[in-house]
Amino acid sequence: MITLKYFASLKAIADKEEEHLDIENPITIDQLSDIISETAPKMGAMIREKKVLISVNQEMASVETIIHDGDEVAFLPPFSGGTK
Amino acid sequence: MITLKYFASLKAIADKEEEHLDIENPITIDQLSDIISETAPKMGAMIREKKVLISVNQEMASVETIIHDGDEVAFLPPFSGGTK
Amino acid sequence: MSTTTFSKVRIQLEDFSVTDEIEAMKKVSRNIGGITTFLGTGRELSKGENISKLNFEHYPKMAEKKLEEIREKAIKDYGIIDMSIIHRIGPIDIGENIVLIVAAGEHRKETFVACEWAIAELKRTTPIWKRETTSSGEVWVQDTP
Amino acid sequence: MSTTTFSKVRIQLEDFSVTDEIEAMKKVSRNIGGITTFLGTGRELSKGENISKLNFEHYPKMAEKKLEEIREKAIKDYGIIDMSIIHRIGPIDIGENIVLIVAAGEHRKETFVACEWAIAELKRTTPIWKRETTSSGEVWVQDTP
Repeated sequence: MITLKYFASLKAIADKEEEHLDIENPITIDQLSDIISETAPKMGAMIREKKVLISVNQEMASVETIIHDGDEVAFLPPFSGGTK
Repeated sequence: MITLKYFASLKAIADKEEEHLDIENPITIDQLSDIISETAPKMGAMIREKKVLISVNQEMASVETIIHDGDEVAFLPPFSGGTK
Repeated sequence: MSTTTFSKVRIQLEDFSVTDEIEAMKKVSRNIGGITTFLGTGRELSKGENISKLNFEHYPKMAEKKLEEIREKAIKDYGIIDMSIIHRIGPIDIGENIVLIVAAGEHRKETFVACEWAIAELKRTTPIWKRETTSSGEVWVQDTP
Repeated sequence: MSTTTFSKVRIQLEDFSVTDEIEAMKKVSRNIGGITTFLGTGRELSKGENISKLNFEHYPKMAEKKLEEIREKAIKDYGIIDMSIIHRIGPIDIGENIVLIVAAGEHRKETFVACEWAIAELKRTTPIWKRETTSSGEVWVQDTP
């Protein structure tokens, strides 16, 4: 099982804050975006179009990152902490 | 009458904090250093050798500055306020 | 002052005291000669719109980890003695404190560089998001750093 | 808080509170988004010698005038909203506050630049002198800025 987390503006787009998925084998982020598209097509498209940052187990991920069972994957809009 | 002020390390060299002098006509800083040398020769030498900063009426002075009756002349060692 | 309250890196709902954070920092070393702090506060105007309220959200654990990485890199790369970083989350009014960076060093130069780097790096790498409430409604701010 | 206590430029015997100075600054404008402060503190070591005590002397009126000039030039040249400058005189222990610069602006960049410029300019132009007490005795510090 993997955990998916959506933050800030992405919560409305995914229509959820968190979800859990069972995966049988390690998957790529591209494959994950296909699964997400089934319930949240706009969110899936944003991932494929690289419009969100992705972290895996709290470290920034790249397109090559492979997701394994037990991982926590988070979708992060551009940060705006601190101040200008 | 003019007022002379000595600050920080210069108080020990001039052996005073403040003194008053009567001057008949405007004088140059060079002429003033001669008068000071009469009672505090080391102080007079430091002024001539430009080892101290001088202010006249709380503004930094140059060698050309002429001192007039009523002026406040201060002798200032290098500043060390603030922190490194 | 418990050590929990004054951990050097914190994300918290409550306000903080700049004086208390500086005094905690001074206890680290008797050789501190300069402390540069940056305090971010809620301002009323953003892109010409009047803001009535701010709200910050973070990714728990990851945000704290990023702040700790910034702190450690600042100490190592800029030769400062220590740094603390505190960011508030939740609702914040105009004029209230949002974020504080405290950089302490022997001399002033390195504390300015480290402090300015840290706030820029926080904005770039730390998963914290801001929602602004204006007369047009609530919006998540997504300005690039 | 009387206006006397919170005049923007002060030379005083008493300690000051960084939090109070920042809060006084925030009252100037609801558009302050960043406040950079520099705090100089008494450090124990100087050129390898242990310092037990510091003592600051100033040229009254001229020192205040120079600080006000620095404040006005910082506001004008760097586009910050306001600045306050406080320097203590008299005896100061290790770890105690010596000098505080508070630079408030809409955004952070200009506040860092103005704050760093102001403390360097203070050291260069303001008639304030430091006496250090070490095991070798008391000496006036005459390091060039």
